[in-house]
Amino acid sequence: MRVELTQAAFDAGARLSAFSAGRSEVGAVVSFTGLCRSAPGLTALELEAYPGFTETIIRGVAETTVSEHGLLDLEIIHRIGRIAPGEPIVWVAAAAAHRRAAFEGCDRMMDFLKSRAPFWKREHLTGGDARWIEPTAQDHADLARWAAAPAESETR
Amino acid sequence: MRVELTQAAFDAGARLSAFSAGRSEVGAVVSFTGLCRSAPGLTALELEAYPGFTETIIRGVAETTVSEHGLLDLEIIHRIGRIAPGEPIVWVAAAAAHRRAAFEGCDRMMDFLKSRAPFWKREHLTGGDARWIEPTAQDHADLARWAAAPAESETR
Amino acid sequence: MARVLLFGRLADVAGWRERAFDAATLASLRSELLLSDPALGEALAGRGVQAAVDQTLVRGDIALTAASEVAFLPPMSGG
Amino acid sequence: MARVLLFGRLADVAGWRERAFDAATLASLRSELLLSDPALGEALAGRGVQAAVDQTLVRGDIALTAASEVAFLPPMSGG
Repeated sequence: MRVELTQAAFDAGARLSAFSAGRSEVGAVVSFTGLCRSAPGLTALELEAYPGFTETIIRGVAETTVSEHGLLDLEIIHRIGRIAPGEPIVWVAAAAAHRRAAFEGCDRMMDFLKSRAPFWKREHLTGGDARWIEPTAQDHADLARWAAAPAESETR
Repeated sequence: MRVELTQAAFDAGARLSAFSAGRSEVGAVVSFTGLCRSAPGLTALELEAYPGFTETIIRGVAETTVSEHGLLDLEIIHRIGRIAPGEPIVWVAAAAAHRRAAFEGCDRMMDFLKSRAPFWKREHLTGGDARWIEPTAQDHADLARWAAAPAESETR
Repeated sequence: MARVLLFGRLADVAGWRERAFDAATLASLRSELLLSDPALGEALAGRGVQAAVDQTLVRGDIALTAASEVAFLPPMSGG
Repeated sequence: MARVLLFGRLADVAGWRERAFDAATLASLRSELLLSDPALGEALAGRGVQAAVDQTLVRGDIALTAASEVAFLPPMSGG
């Protein structure tokens, strides 16, 4: 299991190649790549983390996800700092013997990362304006699907 | 949308890099990589397709999946011929504006590919024995989750 | 002379994958296959085996022409 | 002298991200921040704002030492 925050742009495909290589025990790898979408007036996203704290919280949820979904491995790469439209923001890969566990583990990890992970997100707009973004109602509804999950209480 | 059957081994990561590149309209890319699992006595899997027919059936289900889940793109690469343990058998990537559609589209496509796609699968065992494999009850249960899907009738 | 294709275990049962047969309908083709190779005829009538004519799945009978491609497909295993 | 860290919009409100304060408890630190900067004090009491002491989320009051790291966290937006 691996949790990495990075200031630098990364190539999701290169991560997938490395993650999948030499896994003859694994039947299924599901990866999620979250890209910065372009929007009118958006010049960049900026993500702030609380160094140490952010990784610890993510690692705790990742450990729960690995054990509850029976994953063989789980990897999370998350950008921080300024991110241009079209660049990957987050990449999660889940490996399991069978595909259902890999899909569910990756999906659940993303629901957490998108809605409750300790990041603060700001949109930079043309003209120099910037505004902070808070999680959407959809993000909370997605997360509620894993109702019994310790993920909820850990970040409350 | 792209459906490809290939005799040659492929690198799932390289496909993901190509699929994700330059997509500033897309927020979410979910990819599934199905690897050949090693098992005691297994030397290789062999997949047979009906050239033309197999691609047409897969393309039909892919088109339904794109339109019903509102995907921005969908790509399917499937090995045929002999596949060694640890090698990718199938790779599916779904791109969408938001992650729920990307997860569901990829998941549904895989349920179809694993249970009802027109392939015939054989395990080659040490000593030269070989045996044909039929879909599992779990595969059928997974597919039944998308009950209203034309995918079912198309392959009946 | 319809072209007949066998897939998966059906080709193992028959010992061939592709062969030409003279048959005016799918039903008469099935009869001919059963007569010439009872084991194959029985396998073709087995649970889940489907027939495709010119790459379209067919239930029941259908006329064949000299250019027809007839495929017998065991239950599809998925990938 | 606890080290105080502000994240997200809280740092914008305050105009700083990290500063040392002299406070024996989290509650007294909050009072001091409210007195010195009412807009920040109000933001810290806002909905969903959490406090962490030495990287552990804290509800209610807690004693601080000179080595304490106190972070104020607006609602986490996710990535």
